[in-house]
Amino acid sequence: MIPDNILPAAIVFSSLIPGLFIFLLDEKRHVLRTVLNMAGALAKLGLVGILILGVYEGRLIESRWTLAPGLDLVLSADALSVLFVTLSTVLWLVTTVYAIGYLEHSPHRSRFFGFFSLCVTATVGLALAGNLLTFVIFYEALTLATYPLVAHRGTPDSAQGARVYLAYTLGGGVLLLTGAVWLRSLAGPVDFSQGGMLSDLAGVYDGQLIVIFFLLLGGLGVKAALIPLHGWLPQAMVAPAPVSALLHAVAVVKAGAFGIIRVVYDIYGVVLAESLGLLSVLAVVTSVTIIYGSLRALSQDGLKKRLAYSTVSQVSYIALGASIFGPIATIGGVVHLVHQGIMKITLFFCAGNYAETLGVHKVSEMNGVGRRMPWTTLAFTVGALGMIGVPPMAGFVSKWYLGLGAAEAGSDWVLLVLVASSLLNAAYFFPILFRAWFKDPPARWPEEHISAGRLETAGALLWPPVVTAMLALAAGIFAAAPVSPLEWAELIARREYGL
Amino acid sequence: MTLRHLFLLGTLAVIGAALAWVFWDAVAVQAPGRLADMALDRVPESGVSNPVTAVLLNFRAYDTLLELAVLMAAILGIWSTGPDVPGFLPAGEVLEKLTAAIVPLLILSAGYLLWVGGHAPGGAFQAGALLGAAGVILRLSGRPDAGLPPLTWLRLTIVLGVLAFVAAALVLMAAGYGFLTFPLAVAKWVILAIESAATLAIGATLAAAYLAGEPLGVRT
Amino acid sequence: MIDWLALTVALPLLGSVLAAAIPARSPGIGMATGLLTTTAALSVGVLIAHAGELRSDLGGWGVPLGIALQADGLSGALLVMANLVALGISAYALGYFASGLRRHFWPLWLLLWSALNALFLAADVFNIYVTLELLGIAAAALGALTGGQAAIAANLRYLLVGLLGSMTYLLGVAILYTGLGTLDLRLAAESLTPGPLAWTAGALMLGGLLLKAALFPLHFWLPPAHAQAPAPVSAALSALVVKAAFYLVLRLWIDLFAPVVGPGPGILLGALGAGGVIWGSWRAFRSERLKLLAAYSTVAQVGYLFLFFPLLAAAALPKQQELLGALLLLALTHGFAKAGLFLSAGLLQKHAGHDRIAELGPAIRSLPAVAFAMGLAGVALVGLPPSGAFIAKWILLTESFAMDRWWWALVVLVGTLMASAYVFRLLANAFGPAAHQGAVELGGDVQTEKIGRMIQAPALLMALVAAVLLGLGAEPLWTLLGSRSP
Amino acid sequence: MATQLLFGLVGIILFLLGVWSFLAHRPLLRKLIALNVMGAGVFHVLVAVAYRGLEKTPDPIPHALVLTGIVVAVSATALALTLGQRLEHEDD
Repeated sequence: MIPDNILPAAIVFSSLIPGLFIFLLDEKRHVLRTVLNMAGALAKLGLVGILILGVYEGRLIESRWTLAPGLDLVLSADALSVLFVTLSTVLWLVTTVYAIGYLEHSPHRSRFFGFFSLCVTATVGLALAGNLLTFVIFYEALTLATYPLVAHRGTPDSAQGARVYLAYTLGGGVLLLTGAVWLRSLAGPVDFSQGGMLSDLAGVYDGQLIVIFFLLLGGLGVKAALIPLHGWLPQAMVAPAPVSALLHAVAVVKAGAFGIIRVVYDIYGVVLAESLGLLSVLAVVTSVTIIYGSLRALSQDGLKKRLAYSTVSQVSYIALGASIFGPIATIGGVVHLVHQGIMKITLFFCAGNYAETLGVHKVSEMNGVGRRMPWTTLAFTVGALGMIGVPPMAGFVSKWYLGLGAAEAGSDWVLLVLVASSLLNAAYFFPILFRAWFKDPPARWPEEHISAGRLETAGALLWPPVVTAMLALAAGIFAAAPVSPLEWAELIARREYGL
Repeated sequence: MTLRHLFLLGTLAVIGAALAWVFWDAVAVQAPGRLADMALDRVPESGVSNPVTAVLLNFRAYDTLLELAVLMAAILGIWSTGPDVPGFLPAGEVLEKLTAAIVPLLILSAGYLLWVGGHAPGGAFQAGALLGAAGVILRLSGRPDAGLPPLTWLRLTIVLGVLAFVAAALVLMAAGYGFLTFPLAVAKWVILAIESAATLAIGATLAAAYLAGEPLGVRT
Repeated sequence: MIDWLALTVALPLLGSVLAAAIPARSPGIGMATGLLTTTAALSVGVLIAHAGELRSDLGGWGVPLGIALQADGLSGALLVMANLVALGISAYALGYFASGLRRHFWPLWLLLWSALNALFLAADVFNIYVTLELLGIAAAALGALTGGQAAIAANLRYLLVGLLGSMTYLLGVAILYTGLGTLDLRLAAESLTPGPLAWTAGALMLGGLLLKAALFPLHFWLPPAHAQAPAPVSAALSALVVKAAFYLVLRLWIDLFAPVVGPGPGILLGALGAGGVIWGSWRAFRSERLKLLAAYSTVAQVGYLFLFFPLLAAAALPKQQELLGALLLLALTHGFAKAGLFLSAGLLQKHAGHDRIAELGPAIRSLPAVAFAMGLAGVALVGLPPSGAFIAKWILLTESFAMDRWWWALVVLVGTLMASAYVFRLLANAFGPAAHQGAVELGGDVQTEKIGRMIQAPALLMALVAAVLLGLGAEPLWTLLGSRSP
Repeated sequence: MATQLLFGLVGIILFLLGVWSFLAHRPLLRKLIALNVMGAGVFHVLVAVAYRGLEKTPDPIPHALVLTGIVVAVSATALALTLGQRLEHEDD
């Protein structure tokens, strides 16, 4: 049994150490690299299991390391971090399998999988971050770890995409850093604590607190792709499919959304945030983002680009949940952190499969893919319906709670936003499903890499989306089950509101 | 005389005035005791009776050690830039005779200055300067090697000063004294040894520096 | 009794003598000396950590008559850093220089090393002058080692500017002795009172040193000299020589002048530092050549160090200690990072036959270890986590907000963005079409060299120390500073 | 006293003349000479400080400093001259 003051650190190291070894591996050491990847992923899964138990029992689980006088690196587990850690760990496992199937024949594999592991290390680190300093450290580390993945292909447009990505994220990083040090100069060490930790500054420094909030929001909004800071996301599409999957479902955008939740609930405290009038601003920004993203998605023919804009819109549900005062909406936002992750990663896996198997990159090329690749398309359908919010899919649960919360908080216009966005989701997903299932396939596909055998495509590519699709279904159908994401979300909401 | 020059002149004038005032204030008004009396009182403990030599080779021997290192750095740097430049034509008879007379004299007086440095003005640097001058004269009068030994030996000569200094310091440290601490019993002789080594090194270095390059002995 | 302080100076001197006398054996002698010297420096560090400040009266005369060496937490930490970096540079130099240059490199290099140690331990204002000259002459000679016209011109200018600096400094020393009657730093600090003497002596001594520390706008000599020198020398110049000059400024500032000249000069130094951050980063961003980029980034990094001065002057004691620790951490990080960057640059230059950033892609991609070293060094230069520079900047930013001097923070943030611009402009080259073996891609005409593993190790190690070790393990620095003389 | 001040002032003036000519002239050789003039100025000041009237022996410390300074200056000048000589002469 691992002592509680080691466990969080161990969870971080479980992907860091394999990553470092992978860097040293020769390109050809395929087996060893796979073993390292999987070992790391499974070890992390096991450790997270222990962590969940501990947190459920309400034990204090924390690793602390002093960087400088008064500056501590703190990794600690509360209900919220456990939710995010579990999500990233599970999805990392799946994505690793997928990536192995997807990339094993392209160059620079050691570099890719090395940074891949660093990327999840950073994500888990900021999920477990116990104070703002730690969060900032891992937030920047995430930028550094993902940049090589976006640039990986080395083509001119991937170089361009990576440059844009870096410009946005480093810029945001500076904003976040500014807000963080400013806040520290006012409040001392900023430890995340449920219900917030600034209550005693309220009334004294209100003005500064508001400015700081927007600095932090600016920094986090970049990764969360809030309007107008979303510009990098569609550009980053040039990355290989597993990377896009990870960026969109787990790592980058989620880091932003998760950070916003942290700031609202565990730094400012929802009450203070409300009284400073910050929540309403956030609500407006997120609503605009939701609508804008969906509208842009409508007009995209590139499948990954359409999914990218749908991410812009979907991730904002999370922040929207945080921006509405009241536990119900909180539940909706927090649970969407998980649901959007599972559904979106499914969609990207499928998009990758179409591209890898048939060379299909555009929506207009998708006629009849359902017949050629039924399983993949089935998974895609599940993800799409979930995004639209069709009952009993996971997405429906999130939107239901968001809507309920909005109604309870008396901000009815949010309901309109939800309805509108759902209609838009339907408008840009149904045509795809229709083409895929009901139109006739073309005589020959753009470029068919993998011919149909016993399976419609390589196994390593097929299983991950199927698995995540089933997870998405389960999350919706068994929402009421004891350890479902919804249950955790409710636990979190109870603790945040001290109910 | 551009505007820039005028501006420069003005600034320098102001600085000069300030400096002059501060100097006057420090010398005439403050007039602190400074180290003279303390130094003069303790000259007898230094092993030599010439105060300046006592300061150079004992009180502040560390400065002198590093100063010899500076000389060494300079000549090594000069050598690293390439081979020496070709010398001058052989001298005419008169100059030849003159050289033959002066160089021995210079060497002799160098030796004298070295010895006298212990109790009267003089010492390693003055002596070394004379040796260097002898080298320069030889070079001017057509000796391409300025009377210096072949490179292998020359290398040994130019490092001699630092070597003697450091060796003495380390040996005495090993013997239980502090670094650069010369026990009175042996101080006189240690200092004389160091000074002799330094004289040779300085002389050789100055002469070699005049060759403006490494004397590899390759002549066309 | 063993005088470790003196040994750190004497050993390299002795090694230099031997290397100069026996040129054929110079690499072996050099490496052995390097190891011994580093050991001595490390023991100095350990002794300070345990026994607090060290001081030794050379010749046993005691100040003011004699000369003393002293080491406290500040100088001790820098001494250890300098020796570790110098050791890495030596290991690199073993494989770098062709036999022709070796016999010239080692004795001068050891003299430079000795001068560095002597400066970090110096406690006597005139002795500092002598040591500075030793440093300057050895540095200029090493910088001109390649013998190219540009290199000689740049280093001749460097030598002359250095002399201007030390002459100015020396006049300051003369004035100080005239007024105070002592050359020992501590005694001078005790008897120095506010007034014209303090101002003039301070202006002359600090002014001279600032020229050597390349504080904007006195940096003009640095980029050509550092960019033209052979890679190991550039690394030493940028990482150590400039640092030594900066350390002297800091030492004289906190021990001697800050207490008696008021806040004005501190603010001036900070403002010039800000100028250096902006201008240096900008020029680095515009540089076509890798080594020039690295040299200009040194100008910027020196600027960062001076940003601390106004805050140091304004802060009360506990805060002051915290800031001083951050300043020290930044200096150490930059020492390792810049050395790593220049050594990597040297390898790329050897491999590609040039250092034009735009065309370095293939070379970088065929040397992944070097690419990594540059990446890590870059992270440390920008000040991204987990580098030591990040922690240092975090503290600097927090304090400047806490003291309502947010404009200094603004400079740091802008500088950070500019730094990431020039660093990632370089690193972007690491991604591109897969690298086949060097020469093939590089085209026939340029001469390329095979780069062994051993020579890549020092660059990578130093970059790692800067980007990770100093970030996560810096806390002991403050305990070390706790043993600083008041 | 007067002697001392006179020497000190001469030293300061020499130093400033050196600075002037270092900054005002481009040729490296002239800059080098300027530096040596500055050095001479500083040494003057030090010698002046050492003076304690004709009846008392002068302060040996500044004398020693001057000797050291001279040797250092000579070394630097020698290296600078050699480097200058290795340059093609278009720049001075």
